[in-house]
Amino acid sequence: MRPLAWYQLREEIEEFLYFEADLLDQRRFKEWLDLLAEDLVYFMPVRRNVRFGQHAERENTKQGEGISWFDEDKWTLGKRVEQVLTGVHYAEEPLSRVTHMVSNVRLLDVRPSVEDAREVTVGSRFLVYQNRVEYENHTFIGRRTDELRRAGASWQIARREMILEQNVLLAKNLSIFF
Amino acid sequence: MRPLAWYQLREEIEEFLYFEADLLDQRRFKEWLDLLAEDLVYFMPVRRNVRFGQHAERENTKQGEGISWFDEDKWTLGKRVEQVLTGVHYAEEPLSRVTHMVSNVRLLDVRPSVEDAREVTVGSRFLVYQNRVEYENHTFIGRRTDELRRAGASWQIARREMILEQNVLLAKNLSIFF
Amino acid sequence: MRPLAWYQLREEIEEFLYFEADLLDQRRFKEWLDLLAEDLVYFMPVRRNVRFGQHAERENTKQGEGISWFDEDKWTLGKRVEQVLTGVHYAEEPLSRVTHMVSNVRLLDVRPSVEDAREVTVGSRFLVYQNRVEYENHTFIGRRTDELRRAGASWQIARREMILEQNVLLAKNLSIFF
Amino acid sequence: MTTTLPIDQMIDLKRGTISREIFVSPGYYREELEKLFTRAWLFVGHESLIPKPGDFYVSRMGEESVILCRDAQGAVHVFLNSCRHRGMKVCRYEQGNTSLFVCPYHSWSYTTDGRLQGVPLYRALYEGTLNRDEWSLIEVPNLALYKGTVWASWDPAAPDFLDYLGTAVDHLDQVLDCRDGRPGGSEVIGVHKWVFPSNWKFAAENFLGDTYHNPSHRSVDMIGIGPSAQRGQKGRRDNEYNQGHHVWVGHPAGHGMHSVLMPPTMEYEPSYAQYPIVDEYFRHCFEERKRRLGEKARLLPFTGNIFPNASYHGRQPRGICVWHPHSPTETEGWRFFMVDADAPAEVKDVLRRFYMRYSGPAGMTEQDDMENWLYATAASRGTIARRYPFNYQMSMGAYQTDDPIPGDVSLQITDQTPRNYYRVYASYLKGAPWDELVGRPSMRAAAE
Amino acid sequence: MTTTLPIDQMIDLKRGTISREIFVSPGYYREELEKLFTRAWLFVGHESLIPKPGDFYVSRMGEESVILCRDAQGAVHVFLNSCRHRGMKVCRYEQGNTSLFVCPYHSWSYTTDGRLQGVPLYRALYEGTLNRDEWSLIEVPNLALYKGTVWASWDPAAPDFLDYLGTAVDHLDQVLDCRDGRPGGSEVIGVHKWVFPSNWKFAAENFLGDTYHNPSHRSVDMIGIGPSAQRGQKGRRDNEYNQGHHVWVGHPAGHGMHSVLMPPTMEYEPSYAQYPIVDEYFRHCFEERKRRLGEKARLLPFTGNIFPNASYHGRQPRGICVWHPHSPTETEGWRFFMVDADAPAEVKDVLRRFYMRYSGPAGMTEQDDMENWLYATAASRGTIARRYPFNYQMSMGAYQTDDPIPGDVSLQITDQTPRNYYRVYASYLKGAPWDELVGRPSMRAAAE
Amino acid sequence: MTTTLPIDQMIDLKRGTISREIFVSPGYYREELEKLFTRAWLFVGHESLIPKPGDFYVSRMGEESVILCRDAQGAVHVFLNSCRHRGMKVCRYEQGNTSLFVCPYHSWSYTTDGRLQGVPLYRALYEGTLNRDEWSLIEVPNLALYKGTVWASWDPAAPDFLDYLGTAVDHLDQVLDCRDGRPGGSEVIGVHKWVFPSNWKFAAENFLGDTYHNPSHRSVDMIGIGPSAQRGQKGRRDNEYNQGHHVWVGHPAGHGMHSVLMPPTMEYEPSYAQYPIVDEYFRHCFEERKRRLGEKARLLPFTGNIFPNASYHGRQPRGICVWHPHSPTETEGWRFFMVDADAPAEVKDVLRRFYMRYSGPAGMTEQDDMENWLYATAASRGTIARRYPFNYQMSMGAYQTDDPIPGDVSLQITDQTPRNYYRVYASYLKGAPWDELVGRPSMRAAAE
Ligand code: FES
Ligand code: FES
Ligand code: FES
Ligand SMILES: [Fe+3]
Ligand SMILES: [Fe+3]
Ligand SMILES: [Fe+3]
Repeated sequence: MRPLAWYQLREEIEEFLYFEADLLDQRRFKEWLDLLAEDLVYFMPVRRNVRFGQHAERENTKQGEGISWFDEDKWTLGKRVEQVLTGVHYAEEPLSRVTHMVSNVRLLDVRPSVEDAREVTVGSRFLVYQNRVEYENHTFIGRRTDELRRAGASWQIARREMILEQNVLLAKNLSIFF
Repeated sequence: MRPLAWYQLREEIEEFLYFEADLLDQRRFKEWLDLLAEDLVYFMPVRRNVRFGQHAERENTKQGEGISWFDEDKWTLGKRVEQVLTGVHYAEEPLSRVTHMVSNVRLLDVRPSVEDAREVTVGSRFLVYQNRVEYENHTFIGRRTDELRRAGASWQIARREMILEQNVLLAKNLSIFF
Repeated sequence: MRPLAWYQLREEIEEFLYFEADLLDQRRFKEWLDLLAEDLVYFMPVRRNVRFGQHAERENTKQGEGISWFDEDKWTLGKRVEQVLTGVHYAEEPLSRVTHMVSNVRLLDVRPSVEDAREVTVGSRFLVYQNRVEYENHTFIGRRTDELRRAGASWQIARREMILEQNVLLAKNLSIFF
Repeated sequence: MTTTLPIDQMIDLKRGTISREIFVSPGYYREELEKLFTRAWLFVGHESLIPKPGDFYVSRMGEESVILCRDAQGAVHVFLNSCRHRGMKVCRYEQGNTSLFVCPYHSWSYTTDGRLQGVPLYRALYEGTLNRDEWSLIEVPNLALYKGTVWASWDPAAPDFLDYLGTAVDHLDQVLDCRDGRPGGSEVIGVHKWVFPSNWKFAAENFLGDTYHNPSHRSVDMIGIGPSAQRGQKGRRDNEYNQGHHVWVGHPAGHGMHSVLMPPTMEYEPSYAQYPIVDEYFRHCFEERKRRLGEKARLLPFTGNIFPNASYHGRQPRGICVWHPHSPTETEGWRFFMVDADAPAEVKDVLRRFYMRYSGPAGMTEQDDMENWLYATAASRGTIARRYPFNYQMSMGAYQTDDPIPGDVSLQITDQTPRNYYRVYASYLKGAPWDELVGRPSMRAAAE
Repeated sequence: MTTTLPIDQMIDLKRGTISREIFVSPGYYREELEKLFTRAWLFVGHESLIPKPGDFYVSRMGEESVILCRDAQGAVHVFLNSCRHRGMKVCRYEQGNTSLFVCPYHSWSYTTDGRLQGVPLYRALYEGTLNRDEWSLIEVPNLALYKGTVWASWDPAAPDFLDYLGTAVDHLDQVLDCRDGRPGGSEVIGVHKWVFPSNWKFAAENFLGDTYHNPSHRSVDMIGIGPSAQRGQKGRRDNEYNQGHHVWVGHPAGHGMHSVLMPPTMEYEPSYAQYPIVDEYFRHCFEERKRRLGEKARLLPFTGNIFPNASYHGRQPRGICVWHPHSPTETEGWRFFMVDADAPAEVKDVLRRFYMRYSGPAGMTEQDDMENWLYATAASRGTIARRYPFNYQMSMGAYQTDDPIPGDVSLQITDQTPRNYYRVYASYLKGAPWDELVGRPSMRAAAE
Repeated sequence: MTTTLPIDQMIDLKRGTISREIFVSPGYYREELEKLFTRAWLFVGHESLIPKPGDFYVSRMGEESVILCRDAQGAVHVFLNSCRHRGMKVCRYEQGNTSLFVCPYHSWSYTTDGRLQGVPLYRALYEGTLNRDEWSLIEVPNLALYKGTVWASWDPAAPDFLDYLGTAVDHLDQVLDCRDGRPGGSEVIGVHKWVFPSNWKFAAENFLGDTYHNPSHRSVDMIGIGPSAQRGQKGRRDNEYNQGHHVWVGHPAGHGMHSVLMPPTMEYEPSYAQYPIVDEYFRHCFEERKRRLGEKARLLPFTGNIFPNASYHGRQPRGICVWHPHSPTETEGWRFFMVDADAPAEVKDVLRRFYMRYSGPAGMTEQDDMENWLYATAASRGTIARRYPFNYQMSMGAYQTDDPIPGDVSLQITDQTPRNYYRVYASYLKGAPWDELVGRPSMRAAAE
């Protein structure tokens, strides 16, 4: 069994991720931006169907190279928020109805120590349900690995990697945040 | 980081919600009713597609006014349970197979204090999977806000608001509990 | 409220289940096998549509009798892993993309005591998302009851019962682990 | 499954059988879309949804989205919700107020009376070719406002709505008029929209007077969910009809309903037992209505269906439900819940709560209807099943015409209303002239 | 994709090619539903599923739900699972026991022998019009019980089931009879139902004797999953057939199978290495069977398909699988797992465990079949793909008729069984008379 | 919804209207698959995806999966991805390197040049019947490699790709050539694949020069997302075209594009404001290109569409997008993102980041396109909607032929490119000869 502090930290981190989900689902996008570190890396690779044994090397596109679904910085995400707020971003007008379910929240690494946790690597699963207008209905499911950084009483997201379990994207748009 | 008591309370509440889900999925409906306060409000609004900027005001129908999906009291829910138990409520005969997944359990408010928590406001996400007969297959996904009230060693649900992320309901019935 | 030790134990167990999910989704199948007790029972019943009142008796097939979806031991699961690793198990070649979401983790029983927990019965919910090649897309949702056994610093799965909420299986294969 | 034999071979009114084909075949479904929904008067909405100039409410006609809106001058219009340029849906909001419908695609904009106003770069790119007047939003040629309700038909040759309603109007009035007998005065307090895998006609028939399916509601009848249930009363509703004679009435144009004819001596039947104020209110309305309508007050509405797909509940609950076709085996239901606009708040509150537990996908009563419609549709799709017609032999011939009230009146539960409905249905699929569709007696004889 | 050219242009038995159209085209699919599944004998179930009077088991025939039930007198019936009134599915339970099938919609009720018994308010509403006898549940005109299995055909003119089976019966017997040679005696210990996106004929063909697809099971063959695998044996099963000659046999009515002809001198082949008791049991059965059947004992079953969609596994595993069509590209598989009813508990336990890891969507062997059927179907849908027929040229002409056993017998892996199958398939789509369908030799010559 | 009236009744080029039917009807969709996608030259991929012998990349043509591969000798091939035996998809990997395509079903294997090599048990089972040479993988009869891009046509009679491109080649070159004017030299740095519920032609038209839909991108224009946005510049991209004249050009074979003709005096327009090194690089390329191409350097590409479904973005962003039909109302988009293979790493990095935020389902600009295509398709499906054609009257007649550059050139935003596109489209659906399809002037007159 782990020390109590570990579990307290996990609870704290989990609550942070739930809080983040609330901001997104309540469309408090600007507040959400405040949770992102200035040097944020926001990455969702494209997945490929490869032969057995080649997965580690070739299944996912790599951050910093070529074309992924998202390989962005905070500025770009800020623009995405700005765009929604124009009220004429038609792909989100009327706004989508979105629920973020976050589960399997696991501390993968804590630095420098549990007692003095300044940076943590967190694994989680996401199910993002998007429903819009009348019949548009999409469920995006996958895995996240976040790098969180202590920021005063709260935390900031320094890196987010989202593994969406699809090859051909089975949706017309990725107009929401993960 | 929050005081340990907060996390313990959250764990206690979370366990209560999981327990509730077990009662429902195991079809122990009468025991489930015992978890509902006499003055229960059970509310699921109808969602509407509105222009940017009008959401706070007009997106959701309001509790206590007009027509929602559910705006009920304990008596009505008791009737719904009674109906299932007649064995001739055909919409649930044969009974649906249902799984309630509850996630993102967050304490939004604790009254009067964490040490002496008598009432808590809890946020969560739900995924309710309903499968019946051979091919009927529905997944209802959304957000819940519950008002829980300390009742001896356990808790009671005094208010439940369920935000289903749909406009036109993409299912033939809402014959199950959320 | 339960003793702190209970919650710590629950956190420990939950983390174990999340860890297991990571092994599966990262396709570390051999490491996953190490989590299974030698006398493992891995059981997924077939569900049937029966008249009201007959569910306890006749809804689910029984472990140890007749035909279920899975009623297996560790040897068979070992074979399933072996098969995937041949690289010519076409139903998993190319490999499926899989996410295991685990939620509603509840300690149902702890033996002999919370302080000295050697065996625990754990309830949970699963959503297993499988996406393969281009358009194959399946979401398996249901309930699990696991018997876990303390094994040194970690745990072993001694029994897993998976209740998939379907009658006619709405998928071509069950080629993944639950 | 796409055979479309002559419709007459599907509907045998002499024998009282109707083929399953018309409930499952894509072929007949297409015919319905092209020959029926493009001609018949369809329910579009209610004026209380668009009280002010510029107000709009997006509705449907058949499979298509339409905009119900009140223009700047206060006139009501119904437009196809599709841009004349390249078809984009010009309004994707459900309801609101606007001065222009601006298309998101290339920004053509239309005024609330449908005129194409804004065409970016018109002078440079279209002058001399594009005649703006020819490219207004597509508007229904026929629109009718009746006691708050809005109806439309795509057929320029359609008769006036009141001619179309014919003698069904007396029954519809009981739904639309105030409970105390004043004409009109209703308001819509909410709308339910949902999709279910069933042919749309199962739903329409249900309201046409299929009182025979009562046993399917045994579960609610056993436990009691009505406005007096907390005082121990069983059943789905109060016994307002106790003293009356039930009548099932079919009308020449295909409308059909189940109403109740109360005796001249009728007395108010205590209702809403657990809400004295509401009981008192309805007692007052009852007496007031008797005074105001006299003989006419004897007619109370139960359920009915205005051809083809506008169904109503008359009292407990009260509202109009439209069954929009999605496919031969899928339907989108829209229920508009109604109360008297000037009813006291407590009355409205008691009613809305009852409506919600009774009606629609979350309604304890109608959930069981949906279940039956689903599996009746599913079990009728098969090759063998389609060889065996449905049975409509109930109360064959057991009706008199225009006695005691207008229409073909049956004093017992009957399939006469659906038989009449499908007689007219067949005429639409045969592209019959309006004389026949609104059922001039001569025509009816011929068709029977 | 809805072209339906004459079926003869799709199937070229001389050249050994068959068009992809019949595996993907909605047009041919519809023809199958209307001309094939309405005539051929179809597997419905097993008597062990309905041992007692009033027992029922809901099964399927083609796309439709049917009720297999044993009436109060103990007679077995198969009914279409749809109410005669307005089509509702009268039984939505999978299995059970009842004295009446009460329709949830309007409560018409039917006895277990199909008679319409209860009609609410009959006297008041139907007397004189509704002839109850004409509105019984729709029953199959032809039903056959054979060694526990239940078969039915919708065609009143269909020949007796045994004539239909013809010389295929000797092979089917080896599946249905006890392992020790006693006739019949099997029981169903469980059923798997699942849907997969493939044309149903890929599945049927697989059992028709497509031994050639062995390499697709390389993964299980490499690791060994048979009853002796824990003793290090590789492959999918024990080597029961080691001493025999494999034969692939096609029958006039379209049935085809892969069986094994053991030498007169045949000896028991040790099996179930890790279960001495089971090994001993099967050794006993083997000897007993030899004694009892003598020469006939030489025939051992591998896999087969009774035309059109009832496939079997004969020994390891043992069961019957029906391929119910959902659409040209979707199929619902139902596998009935079988054992000798009186086998010892330990034997049954070892078998059921082997069956589960071998068969169906969770079976290590058949998962790879499903994968191939799916992508063979998908890759055959395209416009270009449909211009190139499949190849059925394997072992052209390499068979002799009625030697050494009845039927067209090939001593090597062959496409003769599918060629024969599609010859008959074409006759159904041409609406041929039964003489041709059950393949009187003359007829066959003609057709070839 | 499956009517297929003569295509000429759908397309009225004189009046400038086109029926909605061709955007929603299953009938016309089928015609497209059978008469258009089986003849026209289609974009298959890029050589940079398969640099080495044995490299393959699985692509699509129309609805079908094809394998683009480089054989052991280094020659490029395109094969239908379906086994000749029973149709199984022979390659289910997206990309890789192999010496053989081994079918998972029965293990037939094909070499990288398509020959059927391995047939298990050939001698025993097929010798004398199966002629291996006749059962190679189905290969496209026409393949063209042009500056790294790979194109194919299923019609043996198709003209050479360059004849097919005709005068569109000058524009395409600007996409495929190095930024500094050297011919070719591009590489694909990634591919996006996604499905969206819209008719494929909405997407093709968008690139054909539908500059008129600019207002739909107001949100990105307001906030600025271009390569200089962090320096406060608004809009979607840099102003490279400031000094030029925009031209919209239609070509005889149906290709159409929006390009820009820069003045002889053109100067480099500062770009990539926030990336000095990139700005410097492009300044260098600009000057170098001017030097190298001279007069020809004046043509800069904006967007275009090579008939029928290969669209491109020429500079910011730069890539080729193929619109694969799934159904009348569903399309699969594949975008190949391109850069100069020898561009500096920092340049490539800035470009890829811009591409990602601009393009595809995650692109801020194109999300709004997708939204419009979806609802334009949806709102055009209805019975009434299909009675009202789309408007293509913009800039009727406002173009000159082969002046100042080849093709029908319009100096203002125009529907002439789509009008021209649908003229050719109609010819395909009428099964016209290639002379007409590639638009010999005479033919065009006739068709207009
Ligand atoms: S589609 Fe509406 S303006 Fe072009
Ligand atoms: S449908 Fe069965 S009783 Fe009416
Ligand atoms: S389908 Fe490819 S080898 Fe048989
Ligand atoms: Fe009802
Ligand atoms: Fe197999
Ligand atoms: Fe655009």
